[in-house]
Amino acid sequence: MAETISGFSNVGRVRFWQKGFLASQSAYVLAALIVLVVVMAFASPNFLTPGNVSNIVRNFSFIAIATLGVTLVIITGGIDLSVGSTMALSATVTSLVLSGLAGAAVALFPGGALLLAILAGLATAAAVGFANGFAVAKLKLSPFVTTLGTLSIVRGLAYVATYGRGAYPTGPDKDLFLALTAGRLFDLVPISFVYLMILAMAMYLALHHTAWGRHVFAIGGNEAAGRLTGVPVDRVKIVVYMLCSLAAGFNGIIISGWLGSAPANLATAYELTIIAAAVIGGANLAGGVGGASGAIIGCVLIEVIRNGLVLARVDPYWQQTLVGCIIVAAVLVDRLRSLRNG
Amino acid sequence: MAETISGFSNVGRVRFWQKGFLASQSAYVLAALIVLVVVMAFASPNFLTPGNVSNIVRNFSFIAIATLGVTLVIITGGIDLSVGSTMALSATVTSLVLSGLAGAAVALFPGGALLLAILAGLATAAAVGFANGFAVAKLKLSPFVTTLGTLSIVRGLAYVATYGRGAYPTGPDKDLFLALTAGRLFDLVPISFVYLMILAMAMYLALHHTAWGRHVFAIGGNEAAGRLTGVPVDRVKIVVYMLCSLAAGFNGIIISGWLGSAPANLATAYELTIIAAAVIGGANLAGGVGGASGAIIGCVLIEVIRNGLVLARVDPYWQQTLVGCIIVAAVLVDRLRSLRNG
Amino acid sequence: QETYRFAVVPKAMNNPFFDLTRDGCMARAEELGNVECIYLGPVEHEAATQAQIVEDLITQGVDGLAISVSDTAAATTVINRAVEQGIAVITFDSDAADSQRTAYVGTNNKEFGVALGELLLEIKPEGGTYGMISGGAAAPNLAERVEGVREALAGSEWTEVPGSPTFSNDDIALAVQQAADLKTANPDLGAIVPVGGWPMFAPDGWRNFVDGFKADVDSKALALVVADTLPVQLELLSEGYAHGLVGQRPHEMGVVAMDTLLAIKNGETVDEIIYTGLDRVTAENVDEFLN
Amino acid sequence: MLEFHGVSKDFGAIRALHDVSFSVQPGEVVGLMGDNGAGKSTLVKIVSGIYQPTAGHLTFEGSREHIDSPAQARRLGIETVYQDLALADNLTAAANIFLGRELKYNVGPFRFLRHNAMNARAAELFAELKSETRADDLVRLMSGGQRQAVAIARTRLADARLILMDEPTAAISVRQVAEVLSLIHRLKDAGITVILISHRMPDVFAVCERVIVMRRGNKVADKPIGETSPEEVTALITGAKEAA
Amino acid sequence: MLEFHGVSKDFGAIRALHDVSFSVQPGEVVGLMGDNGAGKSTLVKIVSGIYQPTAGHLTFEGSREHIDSPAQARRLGIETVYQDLALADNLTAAANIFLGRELKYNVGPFRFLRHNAMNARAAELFAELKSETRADDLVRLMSGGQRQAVAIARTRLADARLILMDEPTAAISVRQVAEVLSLIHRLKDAGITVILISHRMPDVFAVCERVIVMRRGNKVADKPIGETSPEEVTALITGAKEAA
Ligand SMILES: Nc1ncnc2c1ncn2[C@@H]1O[C@H](COP(=O)(O)OP(=O)(O)OP(=O)(O)O)[C@@H](O)[C@H]1O
Ligand SMILES: Nc1ncnc2c1ncn2[C@@H]1O[C@H](COP(=O)(O)OP(=O)(O)OP(=O)(O)O)[C@@H](O)[C@H]1O
Ligand SMILES: [Mg+2]
Ligand SMILES: [Mg+2]
Repeated sequence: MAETISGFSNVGRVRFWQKGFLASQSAYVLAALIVLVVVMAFASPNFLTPGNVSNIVRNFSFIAIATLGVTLVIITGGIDLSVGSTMALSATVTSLVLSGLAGAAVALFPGGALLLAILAGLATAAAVGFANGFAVAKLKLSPFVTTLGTLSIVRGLAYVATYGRGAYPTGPDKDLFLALTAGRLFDLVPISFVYLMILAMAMYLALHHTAWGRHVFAIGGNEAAGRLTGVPVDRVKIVVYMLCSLAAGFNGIIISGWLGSAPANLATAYELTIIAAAVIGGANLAGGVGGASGAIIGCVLIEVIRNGLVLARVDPYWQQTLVGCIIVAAVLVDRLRSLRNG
Repeated sequence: MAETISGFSNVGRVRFWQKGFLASQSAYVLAALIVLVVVMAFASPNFLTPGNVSNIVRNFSFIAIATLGVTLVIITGGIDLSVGSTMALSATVTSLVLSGLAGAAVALFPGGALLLAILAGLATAAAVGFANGFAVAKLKLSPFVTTLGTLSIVRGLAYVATYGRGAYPTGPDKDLFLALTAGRLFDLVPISFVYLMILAMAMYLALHHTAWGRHVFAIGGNEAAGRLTGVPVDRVKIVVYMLCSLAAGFNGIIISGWLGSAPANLATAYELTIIAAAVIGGANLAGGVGGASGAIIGCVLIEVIRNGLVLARVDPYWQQTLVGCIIVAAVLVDRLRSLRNG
Repeated sequence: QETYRFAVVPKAMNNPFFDLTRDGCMARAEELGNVECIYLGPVEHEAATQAQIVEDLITQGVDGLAISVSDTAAATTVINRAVEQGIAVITFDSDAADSQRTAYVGTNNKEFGVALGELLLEIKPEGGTYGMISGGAAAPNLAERVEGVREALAGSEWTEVPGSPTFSNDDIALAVQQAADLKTANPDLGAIVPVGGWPMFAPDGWRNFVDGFKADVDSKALALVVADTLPVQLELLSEGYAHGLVGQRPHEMGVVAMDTLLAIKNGETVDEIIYTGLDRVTAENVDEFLN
Repeated sequence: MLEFHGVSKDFGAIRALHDVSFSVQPGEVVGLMGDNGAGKSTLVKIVSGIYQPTAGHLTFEGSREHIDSPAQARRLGIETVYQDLALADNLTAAANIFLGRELKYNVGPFRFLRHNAMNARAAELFAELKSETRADDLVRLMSGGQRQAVAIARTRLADARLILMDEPTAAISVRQVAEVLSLIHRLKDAGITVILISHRMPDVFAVCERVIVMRRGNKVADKPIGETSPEEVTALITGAKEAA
Repeated sequence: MLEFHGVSKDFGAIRALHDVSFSVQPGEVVGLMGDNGAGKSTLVKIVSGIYQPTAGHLTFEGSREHIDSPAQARRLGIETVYQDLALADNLTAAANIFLGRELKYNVGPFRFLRHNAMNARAAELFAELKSETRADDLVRLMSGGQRQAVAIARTRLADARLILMDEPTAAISVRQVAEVLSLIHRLKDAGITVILISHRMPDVFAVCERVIVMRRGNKVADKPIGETSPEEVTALITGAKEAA
């Protein structure tokens, strides 16, 4: 073996496809996604129109931000089923506060009411995340049951807060709110996509270039080892659950801005789609594996399937069946990787 | 230490509360359940009336059989999200076949059409389970994504089969069907409860007194070790997923018999409740832990909460919130165990 | 003659009620010949998914949309967007009055509720306590029905029990269980008024429940007044398992929706509000409806 | 009875085994030594069917075998004590020992476990190994040495023709080490072939007839024990001496 | 500097430690021996804050301490090499070594990892231990001995006053054993106290000044190395001799 490195005679050079992104599940799912896009483009002439592409981009940004958060939780070996409910509650609180401040004179500067409203929505989300994180990290409850409990609790609170009716944003800051959530940058790029990119970048940096990110991975790989070697396990976990809820809450606020409404049943049952997106993108529910790019690829894949089937005018009763098949097929592609890398 | 056993001077006698059922999560959740029943009995005088008790028994039997199946899957370290859909598809197939055979003369003996219909329903369930098991065991796909896929596929098929309408069991065997699903033994015990008890007993025996059960636990504890020591891992897993689907299918057929209808949206989103029941009853999603008695206790707890809140005439908007709180509280009780057993 | 593609977007495809609308719309499209009916909506009741599907349909370039609104404010946003694209938009079954939709085809839900209340008063004027069963807590049309029932019964001898309405989330098994729970929680309950047909969509579950109090039901000590008039329900009524039904006409909604959209496309003016009317069914007239 | 013919194994860029050939005679006890990461466990895992060689092949009892699963290896009569022990933590010691070969009795068409018989037999095996291990304790709660005793006890039940032991004495205490060595002697007397991997020079020299030394994936020596010395083997392991 | 006062630890019916008292002086190297399951690892875990004693207490540097978490133990300057190694399998060797004490640089308010510096330092540590372990390999893919090298390398970074080593040489090869023993000598010279658990009699006699022998949870001997012999210690471990 001529090409050895670092003085180990039994170690060759790593081929480019054996390392980094190209060796990850995300890369293989990305390949599957590209195939799917090509197929869809042939199946429906409307698929690659600018209007539709921008719809797709906006739609996946809606769940992708929450998926980033859930991916963090999954990397620590946990799960968060309460994201859908948190989206609804944050959106509700934001709308209620925005409407409530419409008459009041608290808004010291233009947009002040909006700022307060969004902060209130995010604070609610943070509180939910703290509760989840505290129960999982300190009380050592099972994340599945805990967050299933909060799923129910938080959804209930969204109903209670509006007496089942939901809320909708009103007031002088409403236009600003719509611009910040449903607007487009340079009249082209949906602003939610811009947020997504910024957050994904931040997540990438945090996971791979900070000690905190190391700790997140270490907890997922071997929580006991993390604890023994001085990783502040409980603190990291609580922060992770809070970030997850914040992402969900932020996502909920954006959706409600786009809808112009925060119905109490917003995002019902989204948790399974979001977790599926994370897992399709390479996060491993056993912990220790996952990343921002994978989360986004997973979301794009799911949205392309949904949108493509509608555009291809597949019988709606068959659509659900096909969505399931394609999801399984997408992860099946990842088996290729294991076969190749032995 | 006077009381040592088996020649080890550093081993005392195990206290009765430190072993077997009393040291398990199930026992502590059972204690929580009893407390809850007492509270509910005070909160509503109608709670312990024979009519209500028999309602509760029937209602939890509806999900408990599926929970037994899911518990098996969870013990192997897997998860099955497709149970709700499988319940619907099995029920639909049974109803369709029963109605389809109403005119035909295939029924060689009284009840023959019913037998065929139920077999068709169960065969459908078994096929779903086989698909899940094959994907998980042989293709090594993640159980979460696989069964999320089948959740969607199977539900889609239930819609396709009836064009969204659902099916109604009809035909000469309908009365027999009703008696076998919604009837009461000695006019008192709901027959679904009898099935549940028989199946739970069989599951207990299989898990704790057969080699197969050992293998199920071993796979959950350390799949690689099982494989290395000659456990037929793939076969056991496929059988487990098939049993889970069969249990769900059987459960679906019973529900549809009781309802007199097999709507295509039957049991939508039941999967989370069922998994929660299994986890509350002590099954561990990481694998290797769980049992029949726990599964039943979990189901009873969830049904008692639901029923109790309605009887206590709690504001329906708050009910959902309270259900979540009580679920979390119930698992919190289990922490007591860890504290006591060090 | 031009051909048109009209889409009917239900609140949820898993609700048998909308199957009838679909059948009506398909049948009418066939009769008309130059119209195609596309039936597509979210599988479960959820506002954002519905909005996304409407957007997809806009992209697909449909000529007309009939939407059963899942959330008023949310739908208003997308409806206005569709109208801007030059698509003819109407609502059916559930309305978004502030949007730029051209017309609403369907039931007046408030009236629907009032009709349920009035039917109960008719069947059992002496009053008592009653409990309602609703579907999703977020559905505005159901909330209107609940209000309607309360309005009709206000000032009468009827009082609502606490814990009413229960929300079944369109789960028919749960709806029957809730009927039983209501009766158990309030042993002297005088009436159960589901504002949708859910518990009776489980015919044997409902029979099973009623059989426990058959004497009370026969003597009208427990009155059963239920919304919707699907065939199963009519059968149950004729067997004595309910006292009165108030039904909407989902099939007609589908038919009228197609006609209205076609009229708009042809440049005709249409009424803004088109009520498809209500059917009141009791033991006396059930046979007409059964045929 | 076992022959390696030019076997190589690559893991991505890492060449864990490089063109390894050797043969083992029936009833022989062969020691396999080498530095950490030399490829010893990889070699064991190829024989026991966990890994497939990237190149080369092996023959077992004269016929060329494709051992593609641990189950297949067991069918051929190959039993392994793995370095990472391969125990199901949530089961008792007895359950682990009998995993895959449980004792049963028949009740009509059903076959139920003989719990007591298995516990008793397991306790016997531990007594034989002089190990302080209780048969009905969960493996999860056991000390490192007790776990290793469980893994070793497994091999006593097998009806094997070749036993591979990957560092069986790493975690166990002085007195059980002697028992394991005497166990190997007894296996040899019964005509069973044993391949012993160990970092403990005295152990290897006490029981083995031949020693194979690996270095960075290559076989660097294969000598009868009488013709070598601990010093030479150490030099071969560290690379101070290139080959012998 | 470390004193045990009548410490007992029960796990349900199992009495893993029974009324154990001893003290360790600063800069001393103490060997802890005993049969499998004797309670050695339990003792270590009490010092490093994983378990709380059921009875008794301990003092560290003269003051009575309640060590209720591993983090607390680290704050006191207690560093441990655990028998089960405590490594995060999904991280590289370098990441594991620096876990909880990563090297960083500042960019404005943010602190980013110095990947290269950590890899380089880790490679240095492995070279020092003469271990064939690559700093940027995932621990999951490593051989048993390489994993142990990672666990040992961790201690080199700590600024500890007491180092507990639970069978640090179990899986490593001959030449690294010598390195670990010389590492212990160097630690001692630097005034650091070491408690070494091992089943290898020669190692204990080579580096320890005193040996404590445990049997079934009891301390049965505590002797300067010069006043005892391997034979006596073996007899104490097996129970052939009751106490000394
Ligand atoms: N699954 C795997 N993927 C990648 N590399 C691996 C894998 N298994 C082992 N290796 C590498 O192969 C080499 C040989 O490992 P092996 O476990 O055979 O060593 P060993 O001789 O048993 O060492 P030890 O004495 O420490 O047990 C090591 O460098 C290891 O990192
Ligand atoms: N968490 C636990 N729960 C129950 N029993 C335990 C637990 N941890 C250890 N034990 C038991 O306590 C006893 C002492 O275990 P310990 O790990 O301290 O032994 P050890 O002296 O380190 O043995 P070895 O030399 O094999 O490592 C053993 O019988 C073991 O089974
Ligand atoms: Mg090895
Ligand atoms: Mg130990």
